[in-house]
Amino acid sequence: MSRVISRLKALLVTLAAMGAMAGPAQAQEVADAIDTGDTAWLLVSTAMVMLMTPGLALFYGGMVRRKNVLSTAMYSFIALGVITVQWTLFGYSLAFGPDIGSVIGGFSMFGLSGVGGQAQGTIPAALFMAFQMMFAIITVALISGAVAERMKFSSFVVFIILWTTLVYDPIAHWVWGGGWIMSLGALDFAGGLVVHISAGVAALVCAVMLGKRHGYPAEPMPPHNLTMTLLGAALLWFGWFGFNAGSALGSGSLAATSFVATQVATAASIMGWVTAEWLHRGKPTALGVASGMVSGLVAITPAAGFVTPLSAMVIGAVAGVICYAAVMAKGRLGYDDSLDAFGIHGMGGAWGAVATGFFATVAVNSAGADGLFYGNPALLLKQLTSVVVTVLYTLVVTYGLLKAIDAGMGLRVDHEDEIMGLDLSQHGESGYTM
Amino acid sequence: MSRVISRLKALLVTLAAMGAMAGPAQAQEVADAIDTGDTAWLLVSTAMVMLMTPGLALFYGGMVRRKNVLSTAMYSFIALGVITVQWTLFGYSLAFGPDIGSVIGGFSMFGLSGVGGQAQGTIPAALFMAFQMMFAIITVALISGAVAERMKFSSFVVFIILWTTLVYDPIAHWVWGGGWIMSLGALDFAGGLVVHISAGVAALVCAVMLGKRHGYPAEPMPPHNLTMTLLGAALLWFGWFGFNAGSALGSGSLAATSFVATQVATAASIMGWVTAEWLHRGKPTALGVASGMVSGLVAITPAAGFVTPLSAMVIGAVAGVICYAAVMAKGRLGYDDSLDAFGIHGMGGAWGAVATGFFATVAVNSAGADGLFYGNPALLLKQLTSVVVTVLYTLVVTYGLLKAIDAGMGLRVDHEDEIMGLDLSQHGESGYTM
Amino acid sequence: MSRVISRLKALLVTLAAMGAMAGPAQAQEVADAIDTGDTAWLLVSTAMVMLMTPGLALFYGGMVRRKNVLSTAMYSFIALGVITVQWTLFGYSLAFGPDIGSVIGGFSMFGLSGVGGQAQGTIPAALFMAFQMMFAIITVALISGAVAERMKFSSFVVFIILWTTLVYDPIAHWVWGGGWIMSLGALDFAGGLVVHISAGVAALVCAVMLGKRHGYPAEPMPPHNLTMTLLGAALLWFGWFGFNAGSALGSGSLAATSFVATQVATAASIMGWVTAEWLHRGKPTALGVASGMVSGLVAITPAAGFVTPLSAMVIGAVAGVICYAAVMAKGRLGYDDSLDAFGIHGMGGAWGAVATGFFATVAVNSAGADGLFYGNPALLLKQLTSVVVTVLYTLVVTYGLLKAIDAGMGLRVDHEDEIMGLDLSQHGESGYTM
Amino acid sequence: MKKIEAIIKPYKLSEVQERLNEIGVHGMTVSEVKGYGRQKGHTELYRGAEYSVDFLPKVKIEVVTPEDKVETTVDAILKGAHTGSIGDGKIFVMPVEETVRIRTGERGREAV
Amino acid sequence: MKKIEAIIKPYKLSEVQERLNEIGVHGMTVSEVKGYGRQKGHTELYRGAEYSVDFLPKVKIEVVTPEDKVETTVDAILKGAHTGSIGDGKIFVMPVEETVRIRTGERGREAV
Amino acid sequence: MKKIEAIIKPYKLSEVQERLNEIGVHGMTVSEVKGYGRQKGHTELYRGAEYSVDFLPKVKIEVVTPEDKVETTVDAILKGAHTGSIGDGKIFVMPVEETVRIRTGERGREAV
Ligand SMILES: Nc1ncnc2c1ncn2[C@@H]1O[C@H](COP(=O)(O)OP(=O)(O)O)[C@@H](O)[C@H]1O
Ligand SMILES: Nc1ncnc2c1ncn2[C@@H]1O[C@H](COP(=O)(O)OP(=O)(O)O)[C@@H](O)[C@H]1O
Ligand SMILES: Nc1ncnc2c1ncn2[C@@H]1O[C@H](COP(=O)(O)OP(=O)(O)O)[C@@H](O)[C@H]1O
Repeated sequence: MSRVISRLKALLVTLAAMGAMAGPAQAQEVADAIDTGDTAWLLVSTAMVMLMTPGLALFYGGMVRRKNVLSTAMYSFIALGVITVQWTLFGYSLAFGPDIGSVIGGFSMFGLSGVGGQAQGTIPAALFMAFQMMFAIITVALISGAVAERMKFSSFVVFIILWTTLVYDPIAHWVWGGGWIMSLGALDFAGGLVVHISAGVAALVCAVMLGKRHGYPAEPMPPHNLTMTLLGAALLWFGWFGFNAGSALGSGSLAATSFVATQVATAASIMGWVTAEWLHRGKPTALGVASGMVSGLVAITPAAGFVTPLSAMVIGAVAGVICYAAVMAKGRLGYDDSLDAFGIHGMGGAWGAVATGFFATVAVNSAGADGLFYGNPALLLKQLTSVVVTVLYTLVVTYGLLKAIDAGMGLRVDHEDEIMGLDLSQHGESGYTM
Repeated sequence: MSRVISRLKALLVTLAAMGAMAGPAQAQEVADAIDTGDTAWLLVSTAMVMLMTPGLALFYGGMVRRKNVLSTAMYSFIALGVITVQWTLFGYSLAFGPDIGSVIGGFSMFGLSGVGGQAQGTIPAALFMAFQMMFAIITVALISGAVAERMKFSSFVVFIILWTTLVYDPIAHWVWGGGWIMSLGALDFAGGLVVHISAGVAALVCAVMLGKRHGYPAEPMPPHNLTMTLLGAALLWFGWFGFNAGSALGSGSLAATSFVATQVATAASIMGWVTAEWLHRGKPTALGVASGMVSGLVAITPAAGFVTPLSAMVIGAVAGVICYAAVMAKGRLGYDDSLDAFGIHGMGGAWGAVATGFFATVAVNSAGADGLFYGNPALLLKQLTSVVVTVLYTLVVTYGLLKAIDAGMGLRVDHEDEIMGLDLSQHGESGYTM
Repeated sequence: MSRVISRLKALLVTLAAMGAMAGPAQAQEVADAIDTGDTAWLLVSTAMVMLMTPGLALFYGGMVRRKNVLSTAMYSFIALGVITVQWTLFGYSLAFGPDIGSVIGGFSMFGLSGVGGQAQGTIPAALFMAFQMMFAIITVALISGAVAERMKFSSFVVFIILWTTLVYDPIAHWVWGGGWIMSLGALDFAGGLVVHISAGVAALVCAVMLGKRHGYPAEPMPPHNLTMTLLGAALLWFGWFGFNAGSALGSGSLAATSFVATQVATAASIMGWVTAEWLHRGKPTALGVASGMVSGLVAITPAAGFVTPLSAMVIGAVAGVICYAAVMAKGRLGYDDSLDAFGIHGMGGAWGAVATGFFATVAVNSAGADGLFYGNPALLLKQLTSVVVTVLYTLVVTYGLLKAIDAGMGLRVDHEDEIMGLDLSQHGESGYTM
Repeated sequence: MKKIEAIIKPYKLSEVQERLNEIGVHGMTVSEVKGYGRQKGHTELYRGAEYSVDFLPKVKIEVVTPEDKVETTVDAILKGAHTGSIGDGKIFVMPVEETVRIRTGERGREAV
Repeated sequence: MKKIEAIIKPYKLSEVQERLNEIGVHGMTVSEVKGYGRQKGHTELYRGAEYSVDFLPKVKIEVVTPEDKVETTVDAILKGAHTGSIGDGKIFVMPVEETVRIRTGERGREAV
Repeated sequence: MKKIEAIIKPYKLSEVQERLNEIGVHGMTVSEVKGYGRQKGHTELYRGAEYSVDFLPKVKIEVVTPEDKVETTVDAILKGAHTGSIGDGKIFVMPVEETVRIRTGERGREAV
């Protein structure tokens, strides 16, 4: 949303400047000059968001069986390679290039042409591009939680290239790049729609279309290394400060309040999840803490820059309970979302997007909007609209893509290879030789 | 200490402004305006200090037996949840709210009321609050090193809520929030008293009151995963730059010199510890490196902003030897401080606080004071006073709290559960399923 | 290189100021004033580069056999202790003290005398010193990849003290401290020569002089924990943003473009390595991803501040293939560089230094130079000269040092100790007690 | 008394356990082992170097049982562990001369 | 010669080792195993899903010993491993036909 | 049929495996064990506290083989595992009364 502002501001300044017959160069100077403090925070934020993807690899890797730990991590690591190249070549241009019909950017910034050290807002354009790149990377990595322990590595690579191009890039454009959701005025501070709902829904489609893991649910498939999962969750939390507070696109009050909202919601969500399972199953668990943590981080993502600390506490606590319930429901619904990418990112993201419609207040961020609890029902409607369209669009395109890839090269490893484990069958390696 | 300055400065400016009949608003503008660079460094520092608590979870988790790895980590992770909520609701207010009798802040900032994006010094007030929050969190997590492998999870949760409220919040107020130690003029740059001595002494009380682990010391209880401990120590070191250099509350010379003191003392302490054990036992160990590291980080904490690099080197080297000796002594004294929280944080913190009285110099920080070696014996006396009172206060209140909790719900898990391991008995999980 | 500029700039300003009879104090003010944003980025960068050494410990530690995991990590961790002390006492002075004959700095800044909070460029002098310190530390840690699983710990400690003093400090002076390579005009943005070529060549000499590990190559020595290696590689990547983008010595356009070049080259190198092994051996591996990652990071190091994103992509992709080939060749050449420190850092660094001669362009950094592809063959010649001299100097001095240490105290552990594993024999510890 | 040792494929353990339960065998000891036999191993790749790994993960089950139950026990294991592909494993039957339950000191048939 | 195999609770290992030392048994081989028997297992919880784990960690001790020392050895193990609660484990005695010390080639009684 | 159990030094495994291959033994089961005997253990140091570790890592090899091949098998293991230093390990030979190949149900000699 802060992006909305800076772009609107730039526009207004330009218009004003033109009206005053001042040269655009001067207007540019007013609107856009690099601030070293803002740039410092965004440099760090970008590095922190990069670190989230390896963090996710560990978070997921610890939850699978030992024989699949590397293959699970590989889904995330290869995303760092593949999506960086895609984004550099044309992805950034599609998402943030000059708008075409409120739907997509063009190819005019192919190969990052024109995306250099010059100021965009108060940070270098190249840095804004890099920050956004890290979001695109982690989004596809999130999906891998649903396909872990059975999807072919080669098919996953093809899938993420296409999915980023056809699903992520357009949605990013709609919400942040000048597309229709931006115009609509729905709020998504750091990617509830763009990152979590899209990844969560794609994960659900993947889980259903791939089918269950061999032996699921009869055979127990406990996490092989929860210390790895805890470490991964901790790195996610750390990186998420860059994700959310970095989305202020500068260093200052908005970054600080987003930071606080992130921290408070995450803690509250840990308490929410753990309390739910303590009451429901009699014991608070370490995996529950890690899961609650991520649920809270997801839910506060769209809201971080618009809500008070106490609202963040409510959003987080509810997120912990909702995501716990969603994960419980999976058993009854019968699909095998191996690591609950839908239950946590899809449901948590949706709750966060809707909650923004309730809790947002211009008292926190004048560039935002008031939500229902502050007397403005319109925002909630916009939020719901944006959620529904994102869900439907993702659903349809992801389904089509998977169908096509399945026809062309198959989605799943051989039965024998699955039993042997994907580490050996796909990568010729063992995670541990103890 | 730097906090002392900025507060004093604000006070002076306000007084001057009032004298000149200028409106307070204008004075405010002079004293308090957000600097993006200072804010950027504090945003990062806050995230880095957050990461220390998971780092501690790994540091501690690697040192226990395999069957207790998750429960040990859980003490730290739950602190992230619980203390964040406590601090948001009333902890911050108690510690940093308007002073009541030099002893405690009030409840006027309940729920962070009034703690928003406005400037406090050169950073947003909300950010200062978040930075301080991370200190409160890690302090209680440090204590868990003494109770690992036997304390009930539920009792630990109750304990840390009460302890933070009755011990941490007051001491933080005394030292940084405008209380009597601040008035006294004792120096504690980043928390030698507030964090390490208080946690270390509380740890000792816990160890004594909980009693020894079953089988200790007859049965060997070697660390189950030293690579995890090394990783945890490394994350602590990384985060500690935020802890110490972030305590400059801005980006600039003081942050830089604190950073250097931190690095030099830590390295020297590694060398101190390792040399001691090499001479004493014939071999330098990896656990020795990790322990020396933490000892040095602890010892330099109160001094970081006041001493030269060469003084830091001496403080660190001595810290390594003192803490090694303290850990050795434990065997003879007969209590079971499972992971040496007292030996390292209590002793290292005390040494650091006293060393500040020797080595501090206004040549490094004009807002500090000269120590004994710079011709001022008064500082040493103040340091000693503050240490003694902190030790006594912590001792008494911690003892009372534990007695009460023991009476109410018990402190220790059942004998059977302890043998089975706390991971299974408290959390229903295994760390590893290899 | 950016260092070259800032120093030249300072010089010019000083000269100009003197010409105009203005006082040096005023000139100082113009050239050197602390910027909080620049300082914030350098504080973080320094912490991030510190974290690379523990990252390397994990990267290397995962690749050795279980019985040597701690000893392998210890080579890196002890470097943090030893080199910090060396650098504080005299290393910084040798490298960055006032130039003596274009060859070395003097001892005038012994014990960091005069290196305090005052501005140097736009950051505190103490911070510049600390940033450089982290480079010296990781350089010797890199070498340990070649000696892992057989070098005596005590001999390693002696070796790194001498090597840093006699090899690293001089080369750092030549390239960044005002020595002859700086005068020559060869470009090395963040340490292709100083860090990677020097460490890589030293590694080769070590590997040859130590001889093969017992059982190599007949006995298989697979990595014992690839998840640890992946985590280590991820921390290296994260820290490398500080390494490369921090080498801009400030926050702004140059930092941003270096950051982008780093990210793009790393991703491209992952793709290069993985594609090469996929075609060559039929499977893409996790260790390949980690290795490609580091290869790309190494290769872009000297070039990061001088090349476009698309050039970075080419440099990275080629680096992945070259380093893969170099590692393959090792088998045929017959030396045992346990963890391919030469294959990756030596070859990757050399490729990066040469590539800078091809791809550099003043369009990206006006303070740099144009390379061959931009019509200037002179730069390539300078790059080649600097590479050849660095290789030869390192080779000769490293050889001499090792000969001397071997004569004095031996380089290798006893045969029995090697079989038992260095963790037990050198450190009296086991990595895991599961 | 006899000891029946079976080397089976790891993922067949729960099936074997069920079969044994069905025939009233409620005690056994299990361990992880590595097997070498006709079933060929696999190749691992580390930085382009190929290692052939001949030893495959197997599970060893040990059941001590009175003579008259040996055949039904062997049959139960056969049914539970059989897949028909190479590497299904072996069953060995060995004499046991004495059995003791540590808790009670009971010996012989009573002890298992 | 006989082989005595004992399945015991892991934390009783050092006590058994001491008892065996006392009666002059200075060689043994130990391994980690999982036991299934009357002692009931536990439940693990992962994201709300309950797994019941029937196999409990046990330690297996193997001592090869001449016939005349079998009874004292069994007694020593009994004393060291006994707690009286379910799951204390079993002792099995089996015939061994030949023993060889690899270092010297010695056979029989000399070898152990 | 006989079962030959050998406790050897871990790094001698591949040599033993080769020797067994040479004499036509193509099946075996291997596990990690801890050995206690004359070979003295080592001391570990954790924060200055010394732990003496008596149990050393060993590898146990199990080969079931017809009676007529017992001697050659024992010899092969002896050659492969011998170093001459303390702790080389032991070989035990035990009777096996029945052997079954799970895949085919074959019994006796055919089964191994
Ligand atoms: N002679 C033997 N002695 C002990 N164990 C054996 C022997 N032969 C095979 N095994 C074990 O049985 C497993 C299966 O044997 P293998 O020859 O691969 O297939 P199959 O069971 O179909 O004959 C091996 O992995 C090994 O653990
Ligand atoms: N028939 C059996 N064969 C082999 N091992 C057995 C058998 N019965 C029990 N065990 C082993 O003995 C252990 C203890 O047995 P259990 O029935 O739980 O208690 P108790 O020893 O008190 O009878 C089991 O965990 C298992 O390892
Ligand atoms: N009586 C025994 N029963 C079972 N295993 C034994 C016995 N004695 C020794 N071992 C095993 O053999 C290994 C080697 O024995 P040790 O006495 O150390 O040396 P050596 O083989 O040279 O006699 C031990 O570590 C242990 O695993």
